[in-house]
Formats: sequence, structure tokens, C-alpha cells
Amino acid sequence: MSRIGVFVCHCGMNIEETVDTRRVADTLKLYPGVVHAEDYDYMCSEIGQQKIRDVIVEHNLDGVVVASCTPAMHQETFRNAAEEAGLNRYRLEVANIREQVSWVHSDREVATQKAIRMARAAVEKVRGDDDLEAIAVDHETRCLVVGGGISGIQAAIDVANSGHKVILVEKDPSIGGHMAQLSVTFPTLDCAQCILTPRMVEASRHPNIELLTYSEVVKVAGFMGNYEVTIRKNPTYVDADKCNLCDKCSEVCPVGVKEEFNEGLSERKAIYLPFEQAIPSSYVLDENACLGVKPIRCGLCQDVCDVGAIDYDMAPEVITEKVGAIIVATGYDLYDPSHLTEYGGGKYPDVVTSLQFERMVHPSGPMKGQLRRPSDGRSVKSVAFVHCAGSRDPGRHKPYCSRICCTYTAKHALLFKKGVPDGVANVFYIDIRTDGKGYEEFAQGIISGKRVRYIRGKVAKVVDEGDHLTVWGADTLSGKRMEIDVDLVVLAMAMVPSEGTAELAKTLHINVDENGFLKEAHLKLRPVETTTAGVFIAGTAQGPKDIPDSVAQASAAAAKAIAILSADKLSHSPEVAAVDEQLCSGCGICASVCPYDAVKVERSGIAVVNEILCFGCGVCAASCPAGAIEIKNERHAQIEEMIGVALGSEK
Amino acid sequence: MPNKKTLAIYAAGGCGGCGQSLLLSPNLVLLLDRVDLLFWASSTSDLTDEEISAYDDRGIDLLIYAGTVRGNENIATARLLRAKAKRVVAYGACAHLGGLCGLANVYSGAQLRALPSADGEFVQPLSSVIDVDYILPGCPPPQAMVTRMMEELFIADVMPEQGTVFASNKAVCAQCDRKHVPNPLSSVRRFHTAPPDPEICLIDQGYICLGPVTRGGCDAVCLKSNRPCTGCAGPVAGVRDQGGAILHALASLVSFPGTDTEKKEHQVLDSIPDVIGTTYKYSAASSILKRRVNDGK
Amino acid sequence: MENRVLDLIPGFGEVVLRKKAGLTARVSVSKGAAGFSSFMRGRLAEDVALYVQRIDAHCAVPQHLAAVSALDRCYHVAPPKKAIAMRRALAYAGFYFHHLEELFLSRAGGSDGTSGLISTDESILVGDAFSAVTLSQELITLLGGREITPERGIPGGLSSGISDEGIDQAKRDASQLLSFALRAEEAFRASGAAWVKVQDLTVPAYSLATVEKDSAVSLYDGDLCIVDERGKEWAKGEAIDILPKLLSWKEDLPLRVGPLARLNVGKISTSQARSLQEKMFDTLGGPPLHLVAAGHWQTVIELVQASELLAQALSEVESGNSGITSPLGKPDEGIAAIEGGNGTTVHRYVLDEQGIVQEAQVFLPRQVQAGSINVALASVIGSNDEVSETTIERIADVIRANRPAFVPTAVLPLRVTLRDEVGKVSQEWRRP
Amino acid sequence: MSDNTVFEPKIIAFLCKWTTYAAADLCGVSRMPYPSNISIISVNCTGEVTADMILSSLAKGADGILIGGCRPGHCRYEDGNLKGSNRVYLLKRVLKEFGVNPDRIREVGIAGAQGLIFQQAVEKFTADIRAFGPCPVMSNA
Repeated sequence: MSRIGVFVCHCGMNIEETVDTRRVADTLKLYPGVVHAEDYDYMCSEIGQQKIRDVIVEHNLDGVVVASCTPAMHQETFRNAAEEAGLNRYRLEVANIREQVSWVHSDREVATQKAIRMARAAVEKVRGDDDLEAIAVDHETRCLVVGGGISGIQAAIDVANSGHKVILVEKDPSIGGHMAQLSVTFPTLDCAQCILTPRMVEASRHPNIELLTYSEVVKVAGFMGNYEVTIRKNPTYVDADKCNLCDKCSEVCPVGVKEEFNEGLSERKAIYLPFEQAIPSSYVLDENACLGVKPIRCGLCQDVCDVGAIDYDMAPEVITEKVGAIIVATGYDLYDPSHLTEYGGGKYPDVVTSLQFERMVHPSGPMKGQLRRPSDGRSVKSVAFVHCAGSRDPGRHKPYCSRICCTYTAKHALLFKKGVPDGVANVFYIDIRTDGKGYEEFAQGIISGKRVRYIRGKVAKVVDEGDHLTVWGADTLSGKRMEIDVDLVVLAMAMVPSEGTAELAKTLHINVDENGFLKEAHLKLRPVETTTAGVFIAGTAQGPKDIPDSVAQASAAAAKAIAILSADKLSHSPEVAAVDEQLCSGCGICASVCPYDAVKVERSGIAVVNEILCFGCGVCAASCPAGAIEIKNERHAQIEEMIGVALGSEK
Repeated sequence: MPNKKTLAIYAAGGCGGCGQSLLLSPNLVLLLDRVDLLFWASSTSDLTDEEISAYDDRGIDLLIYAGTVRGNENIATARLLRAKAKRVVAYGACAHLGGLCGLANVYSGAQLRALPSADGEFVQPLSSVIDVDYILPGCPPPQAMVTRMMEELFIADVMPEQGTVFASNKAVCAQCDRKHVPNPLSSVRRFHTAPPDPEICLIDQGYICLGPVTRGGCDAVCLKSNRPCTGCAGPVAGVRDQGGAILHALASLVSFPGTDTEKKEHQVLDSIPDVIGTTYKYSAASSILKRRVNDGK
Repeated sequence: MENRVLDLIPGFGEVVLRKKAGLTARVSVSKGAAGFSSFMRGRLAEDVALYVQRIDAHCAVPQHLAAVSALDRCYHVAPPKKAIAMRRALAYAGFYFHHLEELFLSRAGGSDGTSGLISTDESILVGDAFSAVTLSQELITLLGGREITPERGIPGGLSSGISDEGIDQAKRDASQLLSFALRAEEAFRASGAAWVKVQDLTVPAYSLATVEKDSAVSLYDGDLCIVDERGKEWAKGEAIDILPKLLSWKEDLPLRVGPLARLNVGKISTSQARSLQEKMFDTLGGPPLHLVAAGHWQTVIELVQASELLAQALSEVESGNSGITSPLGKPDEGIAAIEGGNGTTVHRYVLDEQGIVQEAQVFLPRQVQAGSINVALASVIGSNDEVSETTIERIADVIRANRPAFVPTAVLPLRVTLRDEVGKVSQEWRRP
Repeated sequence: MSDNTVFEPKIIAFLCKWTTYAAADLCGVSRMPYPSNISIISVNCTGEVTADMILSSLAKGADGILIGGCRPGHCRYEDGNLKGSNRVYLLKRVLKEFGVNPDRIREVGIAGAQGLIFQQAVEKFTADIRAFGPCPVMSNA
């Protein structure tokens, strides 16, 4: 007969307000197998936990039920307490009577009855629990970083500096990400390349970092500490060591396409250098743009390359690497401007995105810093900057605020005035959100300087009149409707997850939130972790943020990864599948349904579980026609008992 | 020899197969001279309740009950026999699971004019009417199991513990020597279209076989004549609902690569014909749902 | 075609209660009750044989073979010669086993009140009888894949073949069965024959049996032949043509099937059995012969006939799993008949295109059952004065036990009327 | 059934602890009430729910069974949710043959962040089951 202790938590008033916890405890006291039951204000407090420890020792308990908040909150806390008192931590179950009872049912009698049923169900589960020991697991000591923007680079460097090997995988031909495109960065107006390039070089030269650019993660198998990652390295058709950046190949190349680095404002050849500071610094042949390498249709670039760096026979290469932890820092893209039809986004050539404006003002940009209208090339005398282009618009576009646009738009206005002192800069804004360190002072400096007209109001429409654009807006402070003619309109576009984030999340078995950004394990307490142990996230892939936050998250993720990589042994949850040899007939159905190949039928004709590979999902248990394989402490008999009690059939 | 154990064999409305499986047993002759056979009767009126009640309570050391339990008459006789017997064996699929006749519990109303209403009308396993001490599964019970029952009940000096099932706890697959060719169930094939490859597991070839969910101990005799196991020995120890268990296993094997494959997978699932007749052939009456109800739709 | 099995047996259900001043009780099962057809609707073609042989396992082999033959016709397919040879051998082994049970072992339920004619007092035979039972079942297993209820029959042929060692074993068993049959016939002639001669129960009737092309009696399949009480052929032809005549039987005399019917319908084709039969005719006269007890002598003779036919069939059986099925056509209706120990059994099935059963009829014109049903009814009705609900249920049980085709029927709607000798209804019970 | 005349259905819910169970918690955190007829049992994956569990829930008095897992393609364990829904699909055929209304089992795909959708799903399902009336399976247990 089991000796179970039940503790019913008030959670201050959160539970007590609709659940009579005293009555729950008193009722449970009479339940078969329960030798002790009490209610208390805060079970998660030190006093509450001490009650658990004391009762375990005093009554020699072999099981504990805590009826309190969701297990996701404090199951570990209570299990730690129980373990300290000598009870096996897996013999403690939590009954969720807060989030799933007191907070959602107002009738006190109904809530109390339901809490009793839920507590009884937890007792039935505990009754069937066995002692389980965590499984010690060896693990790999290398780390995979996906995404070579500033977050990926920072994370890679931190992990490498801790002595662990890193594989940095970047989809584009060069690392650097969107930061490489920026002109100067707020609030210090440091030139983006000046602060980014050293980090890129450090990453490329770091003995512990293996750089895989122009590559993608295709498949990830395994679990924390023992991931097997399949990576596809796309061919650049240029040998980076030989290429001396002489640019002859690019000159002769007959094909021109829109240059991604300049956000389509300029053209590049099929064979091109991504940008001056590209790492690896080598030309790349874009297979899709090229007239054809297999079979060779042109071949001019190879002819002129006097160092023989161009090799059309390069083939895609698929490699698998074993790593212990994974950091995902795949960054952001801008929301597609063509969604903003009212502004003529993507249609009017002189309505540009914030990143395009960065390239336009950049000294080595497509216009060498001389602002000209993309349509007719006339120099820009007047600009309208539009805040929240696609952001804070739950009805039609993105509901969230992209955080950095207010500050960078102030910077854009400043740069415009520096380039065109007598130019007219209008900024249409709803609010000024400058939440970073030094951001408010930076923006107010520009706003109060009166050289930039800040107009509080959302732009209604932009019309392309050919030689100029007319911006229809309103000044909500003066209440006046406004129509302003400008040469250029800059949209501060919303930030969205970079292309391919959803597929990668699926490959890594991590979730994305309703806006497609990678979903953190806990919004407040575990921002860089995911629900998949061993997979961490950092930077704008997790949500819009500025460079300082991205770098901070990168280092945080690196620290989490290092904790795994440097542990001598990892512990794997013991709540895995187990086979009853008396029942198993070796039919092999469990082996064929297991998504992790964690169970095999041995020659002996019995199925054997490789506990290290098993995630405890239970698919095998529900497929086994003989009920011979079950998840420890989640056996069918336990769940059947819970069903009966949860339905209120008297025990 | 202490006075002999008394044995009685009662065949309720079965098909006679169980009786033959007893007759066939090589140690039947051996059995007959070790026991005092009180009667070997059937429900067709040559053994009246009065005659049964003449025996003193628990006077029959061992009673073998074969055949279905349907109708208040069967129930009354079963209860009477229980009172008279020390130990009762549920012999054969009808007594153990309700057998083929149990499928009559699941007729759709339209098929049978008068849907059985009164409780007694439904076929029930013997164990839901009286306490059963031992079970000899099978339809009819294969000789391997009959022999084991006779050895454990009559030849061994100590009676087996109550609840013993004279079959393996493991599924038929443990005794079936067909090879496995792992592939997902991409289409359900019928036996009469093309006889399967006798060397390879039937499920791996897309045929429906209840081997994995059914108790072994029959040396997979049907598999050895290239026919599927139809589940006559009832579910293995770890399973409560035989049909549900095999359907769950088969559903888990249906998977197509790629995305939104639901329609293709449902087509495969729909192509499992006569789902009750195939997976609850003998155990409809002892399934969790037991019988057809009228749920207003 | 509804299942009008009962109506084939004239006089079924007519019970004369002499004790109760000439009251007669007439029991009939109303039309909708055909349990078997509604039980089978929706089942799979390849499962039909499995269901049918488990509804009356006493004649499991003939039911199994009748089902697959009828299904062959549903699929418009003729199984390959190799499969037919094995089916034929299986039929004879099944026939032999059935007669063993009739003659030697008290069959649960006592078929026609004479169970175990050569009962265990003929000591020389009792040990051999049991080993003959085992041998015949071993043959059924070797040929049919499983004891008691064979497995191998599928539409179009067989699911698996027999090995060479299997054939040799079968031949050895068959020769032992033949020698046992001869000794059993000799023992019967020594004591049983005298008992038969003194019996006076003679029931003139028409006779139905299956015949080969040369109109010798077949113990497997063939045309159906009906002769009148004088032994003159009344009808002969394919099962599909004869079945309507059976179902609309209007002759004044009843129709008999089984051993007594077979001896009236045709000669025995095998030498030893034929000469033993001629000895019987010398003693009893005939054919035709309507002495009911003669059926038992014929049964013993048929043990010999079956053994001889079995040896012939085994000589044509080939080993191996290949070439034992023919490709199937598109299924619809199929009718076939097989001669079982107790008489001809006719199966009719209608399948849809997917091979799902739409209609199923099993005609068991087993005249031999009428006697036991009437005996059982008399004991049920006669034993207590008024007829109560339990009596109705006892009647249903009696019918179900003796008319196994109704076993799956969950409910057996019955009408029982008690008439006085003038024919006026004195009591009636009805159960929906 | 409680004594008053209004039929209060009993509903068992098998919720995948990674998604729908988390959505239920979020429902609580946001104080979004829903009918109390539902009793929630956490499972690692809807692919863990067996036929015995579903059928015995009906036999133990459940009038409705809600199975909450991930949407296709989002299962933490590859395709546990798809296996689960294939099984339920087949089990519904069994229920129909046994005369039980197959709509008494309902599958929902709810992500961890969709508390509102969970609330609406529970309200709708409870109302539908109330309309179906008590499940007759229990009476022949």
C-alpha cells in the first residue's frame, strides 16, 4: 500500500480565491494510499518546500503530490525539494489546479470539486510511479552556430574562446549579415564596417572556428549533447585561396543581376565579390544568374582568370558533423514593401526601404554617398521618412513594434541633413520609442535641433507624380491635413524573421511564435533557450532588437552552450521507453514507428530501447499491439486509473 | 490413487469444434482414466438444470465450459454450474471472448430486424457472467494448448494458480518465423487478390494480420499455411481491447513522406475492409464497447 | 432467396404430444430471422470459409470446401488441377472423420439418438477408433493446413501447398485408415447387421445425393441427383438448377439426404466398398432401401469408400506452393454443393465488386436433424404443463443447437402454436 | 449525470504537454474562463494516446474526448501527432460500427501561444457534446 503525501497550495489568493484548499486537503486525507494531506499559502516558498522535506522523512513517504500551479512552473522546484529529503525525484507529481482550475472556473464549489478530482488523478499517477535514475550520457564538445550575422559571429567567438570547436554555417557567400550593409550605427555613429569587420576577421582566423559559408543546415538528428547535423555546402565555383580579387572575371561576365548587398539599387555580375570586406574574401559564381556551368555555355570568366581560381566542376557537398549544442542566429529580413500598397512600396522607384537608404547614404554605396532619386537620378532635395511602415498594424500587417526604427530614422534624417544641408527632412511618426542606452539623448538632439521636421501622424498615402512624390498625411498635434511634395520617401520597414527560419525551426524541432520568430522557452526567464534542450537562439531571429541586445543574447546563448559542452557527462531524462520481455513478441512495429530509431528488435526476438536516443514521446507505446513497451512512469495502467478518477468515478 | 478428481464438460450453444479438439487430444484417453467424468453434455436439453443442481456445491472439481453465453437460460445454467464447480475453465473463443457470435452484438440495426435489447440477449464472455479460473483460448483450441491444459490440470500434481491462460503471454509473432521487410503500410492488400509471399511478415506486405496482438502458443499454425492470424486466441496479456490495439498499430504504420499527406493516409485507412469483422472477429463481445448502442445518430 | 432451410424438412417442428390427449405443437421460424445472411453481410469473401466452418464444426471440412467452391463460382474461376486434387483429398479425409464421430464417439448433443452405434463395448475397435480420429485429423492438417477447421481453401485455389514428406505421411495414414475401415465394417456385419435387420422403422422418401459424371455417388462435388422412393431419377443437374426445386419441394413424401439417400441415388465407384455394399443389399434387399437403420450400415461402408477415394486422390496430389491458385474474375453470384457426411450442403453467395459479401445462404437439408429436433421439442414442451418464456427460450436453444446456421442470430423470433387433435389452436406464443 | 435536469457532459482531454497543455495554461494566465466539464490529462504527445485509453474513457463515463496536439508538421517528435490522428480516424470507424457517435472524439491542433483558441475549442466542444446528450456506452459497462 503506498504512503503518499498531498500538499495543496493557496498560491496566496490565486488558487484560494476559487478553490477551498482546506476541503481539498481534508478530502484527499481519506483517499486510499494517502497518509498525509495539508494546505499551505505558498508551497514554492522555502517554508513550503521544507514542509515537503519534513513530511517525507516523518511519514517515510513513497510518493508526493503537490496541487498547485502548472508543472511547467515549479515541478522541478518541488522535485528538487523531495530529492533532498531522500525521495526519488520522479515519485513527485504536480496537479495543475491554478492555471487549469482556479483561474478558469469562478464557481467555488465546481472549482473545489475539480481540484479534488485532479489531485486524486495525480495520486493515481504517483501510485504507479517507480524510482528512476537520470541516464549519464557522453557528449560531443563542438558547437554548431547557424547564421553568420553579428549575433552568430559573437556567439561563435565566445564559444571558441572557451576552448570548444565551433562550426559556423552561413547561407550567404559571406558572413556579416545586415549589419555589414549599414552606414554608421547609432547612437555613437561608429561606421558599421569599422566595428564589424574586426569581428568577422577574428571569427575567420579563430583556430577553433570552422567557417562554412554558402552552406545550409539540411537535417538535424539526435538530442542534447549528441546532435548529428547534415550540412549542404553549395559550390561557389571559385577557389577562395587562389582568388586574388583582380576582378577580371567580373568585367568580362556578360550577365548582370540585381545586387543583394545594395538592396537591388545596383547591379552585379553573375560572378561577383559580395562586398569589399567580404569574409571569405573571394569572388563567387552565382549559379542561378550564370548562363550555365553544367554544361558550360560561356566560360569567359575562367578564360580570363590568370590564377586558375575558377573551377566549373565544383559539386555541392553534403557533410555530417557531430555537435553537442546548437545556437541559431539566423537574423531578420525587412517586411516586403509591396505589402504597403498605399505607399506604393515596391512599385514607386523613389519609395525606398530603410536598408536601401542605408546603402544610398553609404560612401561606398551604389551612389557613392551622393543621394539621387533612383527613378531619374536627380539629386534629392527633400525626403519624407515614414515610421512604423508595416509595424504596429495588427489589422493588416505586423502587430509588433520593430523597436529600432525610431532611432535609426533619426540617424537617417541627420545623415541626410549632413549630405544636403539645405534639404528638407520630414519624419512622420506616431511615437518616438528610443529605449536603448543613449538613444533618447541622440534622437532628442536631432529632433530639438529643429533642422528636421517631426510630424506626429501616420502617412495615409503616397502618390508618384513623376518628378516628385506627394505624401498625404496629417499633423495630429495641429489637427491639420498635410500634403507634402518630396523627392524621396524612406519607409522604416517592419523587421520579419529571415527567409527559411520556419523550415529551419522544423528541422531543429523548435517552435516559432505566431509571427514566425523563433520561440523562446520562457519569454521572461529563458529568452535564449528553446523547449528543445541543447538548442539556443540569439539576435533578431528571436524578435526585433538592436545590435547591443543581439550581441548580449549571443554571449548569453554561448554561455548556455558552453555549460553543456564543458560538462563531463550530461544527464538524459530517465522518462524513456522500457520493454517488458515477458510480453514482447518481436513483431518490430515499435522499431518501424520510432522517429528516433531508438528501439530495435534484437536477434533474441525482443525489442531493446537505446535509452540515450529515446525522447519519451510514447509513439511506440501506443503502436505496440501487445502493450509490451511503455514509457516509464507514464504506463497505460497509470493513465487508465487517472481517467477513471478524473471522470469522478468513486475509487 | 486418492479418489479421482471429478470432471464435467458442458458445451453451451457452440459449433462442436471445441468438443472435437478435446476428442483429438492424444491424452484424452489418459485423462479419462484419471478422472471421474460426471457428464459431457450440451445445452440442448439432455442435461436439465434439475440434474445439475443434484450435484452438491463445489462437488465438481473441474468444469470445462465451452460455447457462447447468450440469453438468460445460458446465464442461469452458467451460474448454476459455477456454484457446483470448484474450478471453471472457459474453453475456446466463445466462452473466453464471446467468439464469432459476438459479432452479432455489433449488427447495425438495419441488418437485423429486432436489435437485441434485453441484457441477456447479447453475447457475453463467460467471465462477465461468472468467475472463471482458467482460460483455454483458440477457435477451436489448437492441440498445443489443449495438451498444455491437460498436463497442468490433470497430470501436474499441483493445480495452476487461478487466472492462468493456457497459452503464451507473448503474441503469435514470437513463434512465427517470417522475415521482416520494414516498410510503411502504403496500401492494404486483400488475400484473395494475390496469395502473399510465405517467407515474409504479412503486415510488411500490406496484409492485415492480427498476429502481433493475439496470444501465441499455437505455433503460428495459420501463418504456416500462408493465412493471416485472425486473432482467435484473444488479446495478449498487456491489451484490453484486441481490435483497438491492432488498429492502432496498423494506423501507426501508415505514413507517406512529404507534407499534407493526410488524404492519402486516410485512403489507406479507409481501405481496411470490414473493420469490425477483421479486428474484432472473436472478441467483439469482450471489447471495451461490448455491443452496439443507439447514440441517436 | 431467403434461407428456407427449415422448410426443406417436412414434418419439422410438428410434435405430437400423445401424453396430452393428442395435442400437437407446431413450431416455425418467421422469415426475417435468417440470421446467417444478415450476420455475413459486409464480411470479406476470403473470410467466408472461416465463418461457415465454425458455425457447424462437426462438418467443418465439407462446409469449408463448399464455401470456397461457391466462391470460385462467384469469381468465375476454376482452380488449377493441383489445387483441386488437394481439395478432393481433404474432402475425403473430412468425410472419414465425420463418419468416425457418428459411429464411435458420442457427439455432443446426440445427433439422431443413436450416437456411438458401435459403441465402446466392441473392445477391439475402441483403441483403434481414437487413433483413427487422430490420423484423420492429421490428414486434415496436412492437406488443409490446420486440424478440425482447415485454412488453406481460398477463392481460386489454395493459400499454400503440401510438402513431399507431407504426401508420404498422408499416404501412410490413408492406408491405416483403410485397414481400420475394413475391420470396422467386418465388426459391424458381425453384430450390428443383425440389429439392423430386425428394425422395422421404414420411412419411404425421395433421396438427394451428389453424383459423378458417370452418376456414381460422389463424396465430394458433382451434379445433384434426386430419385423418388422407387429409386427412379426425379431430377439431376448443376446445383444452380436443382436448388430451386429443393426450395419449392411439393412432393408428398419427404426428401432424405445422407448415407441412406446416397445408397438409393447411386452406385459406389470404389471396388472394396462396392462389394461390401452388394453384401448389404443381399442381406437387406434394395436398392432402393428405406429402412432407416440401414443408413448406419451404409455409414460403415462409406468409411471404406472414403479411404479408397482418399488413396486415389493422394496419388494425384503434387507438392509445392506454386501453381495452386488461378487469377480471379470480377465477383458476383456463385452456388456450389458438396456431399458432407450427413448429406449434401449447398452454399450460395452474392459478392460486390470489392469481394464483400452481400448475401449468404447455407442450405443444410439434413433430414437426419428432424428427428432429434422433434425429440428435443417434445421433452421441452411435454415436461411442464404450460409453456412459459423459458420454454420459448429452450425451444430456441434446441433449434439453434440443431440448426447451427442460426447460431449467430442474436435473436430467434419464434411462433409456437399448440393445437388439439381437431386442429383448433388451444395456445399460441409469439416472440418478436 | 448531476441531479438537476440540465445534462452536464463529462469530457476527458488528452493534451500534448508541449502545445495544447501550454495553451490551456496560457488561457489560465490570461484568466480566460471556459466550462469546467473538461478534465485535462497531460501526455507527452497525442501519438501516445492508445485505443484502450479512448475506449475506456467512454466506458468510464466520458461523454466526449478532446485530443489536443500540434498542428501537422509542428510535432516535437516528428510525426507523433499525425500517427495519433490516423489512429483516431480508424477508431472513429469502430465507434460508428458500435453505434457511438464518432463526433464525441474531437482533435484540435493548438499551438502553445494560442490560449484564446483553446478557450473557444473547449466552449464549442462542451456545447456540442451537451447537444449530443449522454453517451450510452457507460450504461452497458
